[in-house]
Amino acid sequence: MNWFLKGVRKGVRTEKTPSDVAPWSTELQFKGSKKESGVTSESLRCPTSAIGPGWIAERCVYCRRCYPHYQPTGNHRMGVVKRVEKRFHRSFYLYPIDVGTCGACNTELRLIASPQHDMTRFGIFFTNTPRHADALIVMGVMTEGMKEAFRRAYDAMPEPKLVIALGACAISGGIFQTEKIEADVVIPGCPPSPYTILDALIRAKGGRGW
Amino acid sequence: MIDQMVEALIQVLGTILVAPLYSGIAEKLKGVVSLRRAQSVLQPYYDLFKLLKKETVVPSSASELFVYGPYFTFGVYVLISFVIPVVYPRPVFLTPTVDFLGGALLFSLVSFVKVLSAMDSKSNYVALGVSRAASFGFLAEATLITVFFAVAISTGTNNPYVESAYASNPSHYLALDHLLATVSFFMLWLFETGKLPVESQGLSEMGMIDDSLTYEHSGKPLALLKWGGYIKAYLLGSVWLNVFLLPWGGQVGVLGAFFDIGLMFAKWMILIAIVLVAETSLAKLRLFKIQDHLAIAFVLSVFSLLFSVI
Amino acid sequence: MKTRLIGEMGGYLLYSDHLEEIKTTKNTSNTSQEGFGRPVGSLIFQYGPATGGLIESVGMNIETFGEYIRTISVEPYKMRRISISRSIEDLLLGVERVNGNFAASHVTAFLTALENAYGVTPPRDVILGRVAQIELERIRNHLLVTQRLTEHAGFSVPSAHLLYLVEEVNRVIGRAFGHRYFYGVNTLRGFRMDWQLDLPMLKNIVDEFQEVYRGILDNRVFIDRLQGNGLVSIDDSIGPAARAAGLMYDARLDGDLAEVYGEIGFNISRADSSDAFGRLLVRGQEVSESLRLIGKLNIRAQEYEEGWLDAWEKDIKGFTGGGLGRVESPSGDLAYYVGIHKGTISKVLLLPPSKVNLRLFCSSMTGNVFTDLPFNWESFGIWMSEVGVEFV
Amino acid sequence: MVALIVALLILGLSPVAALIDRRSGYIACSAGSAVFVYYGMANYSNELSLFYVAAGLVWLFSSVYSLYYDHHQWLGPLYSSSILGMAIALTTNNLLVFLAGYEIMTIPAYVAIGLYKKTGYSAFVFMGFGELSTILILAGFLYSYVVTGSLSFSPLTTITPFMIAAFGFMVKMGMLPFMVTEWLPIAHGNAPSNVSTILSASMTLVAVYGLTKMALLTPRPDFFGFILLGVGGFSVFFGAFYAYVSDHAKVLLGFSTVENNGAILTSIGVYLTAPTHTLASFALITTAVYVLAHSLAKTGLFLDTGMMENESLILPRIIKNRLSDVGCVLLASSMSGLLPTVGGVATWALLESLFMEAYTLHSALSIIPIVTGSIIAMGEGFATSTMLKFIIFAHIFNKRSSNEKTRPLILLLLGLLILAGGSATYIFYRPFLASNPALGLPFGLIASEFSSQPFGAISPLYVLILPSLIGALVLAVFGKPRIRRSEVWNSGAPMNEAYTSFAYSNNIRLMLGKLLLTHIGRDGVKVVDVFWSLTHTVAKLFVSFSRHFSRTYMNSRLSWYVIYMILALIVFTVVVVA
Repeated sequence: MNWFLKGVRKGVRTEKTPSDVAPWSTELQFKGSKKESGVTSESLRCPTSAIGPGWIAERCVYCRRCYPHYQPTGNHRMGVVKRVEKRFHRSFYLYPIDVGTCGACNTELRLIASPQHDMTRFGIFFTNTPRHADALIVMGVMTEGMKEAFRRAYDAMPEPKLVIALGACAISGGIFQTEKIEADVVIPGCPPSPYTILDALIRAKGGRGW
Repeated sequence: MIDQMVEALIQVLGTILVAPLYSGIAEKLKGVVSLRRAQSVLQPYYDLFKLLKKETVVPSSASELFVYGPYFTFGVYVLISFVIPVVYPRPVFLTPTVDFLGGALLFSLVSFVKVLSAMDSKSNYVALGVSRAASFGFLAEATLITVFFAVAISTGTNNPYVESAYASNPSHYLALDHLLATVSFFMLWLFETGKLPVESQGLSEMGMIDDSLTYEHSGKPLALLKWGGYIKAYLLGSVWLNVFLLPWGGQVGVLGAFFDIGLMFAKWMILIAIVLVAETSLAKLRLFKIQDHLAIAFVLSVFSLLFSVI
Repeated sequence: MKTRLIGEMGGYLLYSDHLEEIKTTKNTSNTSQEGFGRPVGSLIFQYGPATGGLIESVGMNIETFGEYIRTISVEPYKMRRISISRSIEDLLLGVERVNGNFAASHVTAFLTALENAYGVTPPRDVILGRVAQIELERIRNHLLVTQRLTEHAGFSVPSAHLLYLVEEVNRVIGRAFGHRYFYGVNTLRGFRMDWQLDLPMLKNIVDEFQEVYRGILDNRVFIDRLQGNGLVSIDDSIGPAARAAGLMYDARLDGDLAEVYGEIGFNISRADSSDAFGRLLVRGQEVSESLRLIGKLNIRAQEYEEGWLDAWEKDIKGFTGGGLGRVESPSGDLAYYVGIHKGTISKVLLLPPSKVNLRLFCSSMTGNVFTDLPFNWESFGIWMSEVGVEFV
Repeated sequence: MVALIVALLILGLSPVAALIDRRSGYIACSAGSAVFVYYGMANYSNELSLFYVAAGLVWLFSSVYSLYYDHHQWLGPLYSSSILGMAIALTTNNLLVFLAGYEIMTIPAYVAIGLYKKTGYSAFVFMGFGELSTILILAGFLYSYVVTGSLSFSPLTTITPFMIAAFGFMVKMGMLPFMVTEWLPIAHGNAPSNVSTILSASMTLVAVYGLTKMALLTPRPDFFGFILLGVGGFSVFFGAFYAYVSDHAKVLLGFSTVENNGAILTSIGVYLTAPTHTLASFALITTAVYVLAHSLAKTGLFLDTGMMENESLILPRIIKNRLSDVGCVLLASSMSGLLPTVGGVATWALLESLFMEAYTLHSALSIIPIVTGSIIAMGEGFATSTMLKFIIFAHIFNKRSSNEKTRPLILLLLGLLILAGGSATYIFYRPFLASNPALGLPFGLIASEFSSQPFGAISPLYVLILPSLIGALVLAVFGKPRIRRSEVWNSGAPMNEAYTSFAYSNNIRLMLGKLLLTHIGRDGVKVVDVFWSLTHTVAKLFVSFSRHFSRTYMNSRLSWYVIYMILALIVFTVVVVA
């Protein structure tokens, strides 16, 4: 009983709009002066050569070596949705699979369930079997040991299904420089903040984003 | 005859179509109490609707039992909704098909087929959950039977409708045997519908009991299993409300039948409130403590049987 | 302070005060008591690598004859390689990503090892900054562990509330250091801090946590799931597991930062039951202790002059040697050994706390039932990412 | 009457035929059984006729099955003479003839068991209890002779003969406290499958028949019935309970027989104690229906074990295919007392009658049927889990398909019979049929009554049709699923080892450790059956007692049995002539 009352007293802690996002998990932009505009990955010693012409979100691991030439803009909507699946608009079940993470992506992903973010209000849920899943969220660098499990998980899911690559490691191999994973939705960041994740997920199921 | 058919139609459709809503409301409220805006109350419908459109993945060595078992179990649930007073207070078309005990046997028929259908996948995770369900089955099935008989013996008939009417009399309602049976049935309901403190729909495979029965299913069969689950919760819950806790207020006649759907909604809000408190204040019992929970329920029901004759 | 064995790293055994080579190689497989042959009707139940119940990928081979766990062996499926042939800065990025949730601890241990090798000491502010990061990490980790425990118990309200607090801690960290996991915060030249640490906010978080924490300790059913679950043999344990058993094992007393901790007056938190419950008690106390320590540190955001690095930048080429660095991560002793040959890093040895905790977990599982497994697992705060990593 | 003579003649010839040629023996047996079934149906007078039908069907199916099963030269004659014995016992009205038949039925079983397993032990146990049963029955019969002065079954004025004989029959049925020696499981576990079938399905049936026949002759109501209630109830629980924790297919089924016989005994108890005649006759019909349900289902399941290369459920090697899968699922569902099968109707009726009795008594005495009913309810719970275990681990988990058709077909037939049989029970419940046209049931209701007023009602036929109908409707509405095959999801790893039947029931070993004295050691989980540990010593004494006999017996078993059989036959003929 007392927990029921406690819960009621605490009230709803879900936030109406995104707020308070950590700067170094958002989009970077060239802030230097004209004459510095020639900076390259080499000149800035970018470990993942994320500075090509402009800034390449998929590669960035936010080591800040390019600071102050490049600075965070605070825009967290960096996810790239290559395929929208409208059928999941109101019911979207995720099966996360960790193929070689440092653990940060895992916790950030779990945090979209936190009262502040509350994925469930958007009809997004986690599930513990690929059979019930609509999307496979793959995190980390593709390690030998997990290749098999990843293939099985994908095969176990019923159509229609999405593959979502979460974090620099999964997208571009990050600092480990390993193979990249083909995905329908790409969520950059190292790790991506819950806002970025939530925004991409919502857009993947045909929403306007977050 | 025609009237009964219409009333039956209202009762059955009122069961099939409305059942998911109550789960939706319960989940929503549970979410709100745990600091969240939480999903829409219509979420169960959204899920079912999506699953019905999805492909069905069948384990390589599974047979038709795996695919079509859920269709059959759904059919049995629908049949049960003809039989017991879950909306309309008077017998409707096909009600006499089985009596209260027959209903209990139909419930175990469902779980029998459900288990076989799930085990047909040959998944160890299903087996893990099934072995747990099986080991608690002896107490659960016994309680279901004895609880039904508790009312049967006090009324001298095994006809749930008569029992409902009987219990609506305050002197009978407040009798010790009735109260004991009421408590016992509620405890059983918590077990049968996988509510705390027995089970909780979490992500951990290690704690699965009921969830394991749907672990391997997908697409339409999964939708039917989930839907069946909502219906089961509704059937047992409504029996509890109409025969045990609140056996009052049912209106007769075709128009009355529509009113009854609204009445059931009101009654269910009370049940949901009770469950909400339980679900948000309790933690999950250790596995082997579950049998204590059931044993208490069983003993209560046996006592209520004894009190009803002595 | 008596010497204690911490664990094995590379070919060496690490003790609280020295490192010694292993003479006889004994197998340290993560298996609990070896079974006397397989009993009739038993099976190896494969749990993992891809589970919904655990945060990370991990495979468990559980020998059981139904519900009852006889032996259990854990295999890390994700084995990551971090190349040491790259520049120290790049290597530092790798070390950060050995375990995202303990990034500060890892980086600190690594840098300390490096600094010990070169015999340089960073400015006090830098050390204090690192301590602050580690303690923040500890708070977040202990909150997360508690949250996981309540989640497995289907304890919805506290679970949600704790998840809320974890997110809040992350935001506090993010605001102060610019990154929620201290990535890109620590460099060879100090650490970056964009903003003051929001201490009042942190205090509120910890107060709310204490409220929740007391609440769940009142719940008989929840406690029942932890008590007697996962009893460990105390002698060879570390971190919260050791302190739960009442031992004075803590790198904050005998590790590289012991001095600083001593000055700011660190009190060790202990309990008297070596089961999951004891471990929860220790974590509960440590959250408040960490907050107290952070309050005393009053670290400031500021620019650090690079002078203190000249020492090693002078003879960086041609330098040969090695150094050991050990700190108390949220889950126990964390140690790095860095070997340098002719100015380039030739060898990196890592002793992650999770490796030791994993062994403790396995040995404590025999006799448990399946449903208690997640509780025991979470109570150790094991992160597979740091177990399955090798420096090549 | 002609049919009966024909049947007995053919059955009488079959052993001889079997001696010459195995197959012809079984064919004769089948033919005889068929005629016997016909006889039972043709002159269906009262519930006892139902026993004929049930027994006949058991023999028919197992004999036909044996044509494709038995490979032991010596088995045929024993098997068929045992059946002959049963036929005699069932059809005679003379006490001595009954006994002679009873012996002729039992002795060959000793031989079969003795020969099948090289250990004399199970044969001894079986024989010991078999003879104990005979002696008690004999005593009961003698007393009845003293009372009535006639050697034929005739109405009694006192319960005593019934009481004595009842214990004799209960031994045969393996009831508590005799079930505790596990003779029935041991014996049945160690016989060839077709013999197990007639042992478990129809020999116990003969015992039940004798019990019922005696009950019909004794004045009722009588308090002795309450003892039967109690014994029956506990037998149901412990039978199901031990069945659930057994992993040997036949032992499991043996215990399940204990459970079913317990239920049957209970309903006889209800018949004896029922305060109203309506209830009594309801209970009597229930007894017969239960017998039918048990005999058919148990036959099928035991025949199923005949297709196992190894009788342990932990690693069953079963030759099976779709037909036997379907058949056995149906049989198992009946065994677990699920509607709309015969077993379902029987279970429903038994529980109804128990609680009706509690209601009608409406006194402190009601406690007995209530407690019994509750215990049986628990037993039914175990029974369901047990049957699931059998089906899952004999048919679903370990798939090894084969293209054998005949034997699976037999199982399928049995399965369908037991399914349709549920609706056929209307015939037996003739006095209790009801209808409710207004609510769409113009016919097909079985209403349980304790007096004029109905208590409850079911309609197996509707339960048979409606769910499938609605299911089909659901299929029509939602359509067939789009199916794609994929390997089972085992959290990303290949499945190397499948869950075992031992593990399936291990929770109970851990949960009810006090009842099972569960001990977990380095080499696995051990459980001690409490009753067994109590009476183990007794059994051992019995063995040592018959050891000296065993020496000679071991050397030349057959001769001894043959002599014994000839003696019994002489007695039989003498009686018939006299």
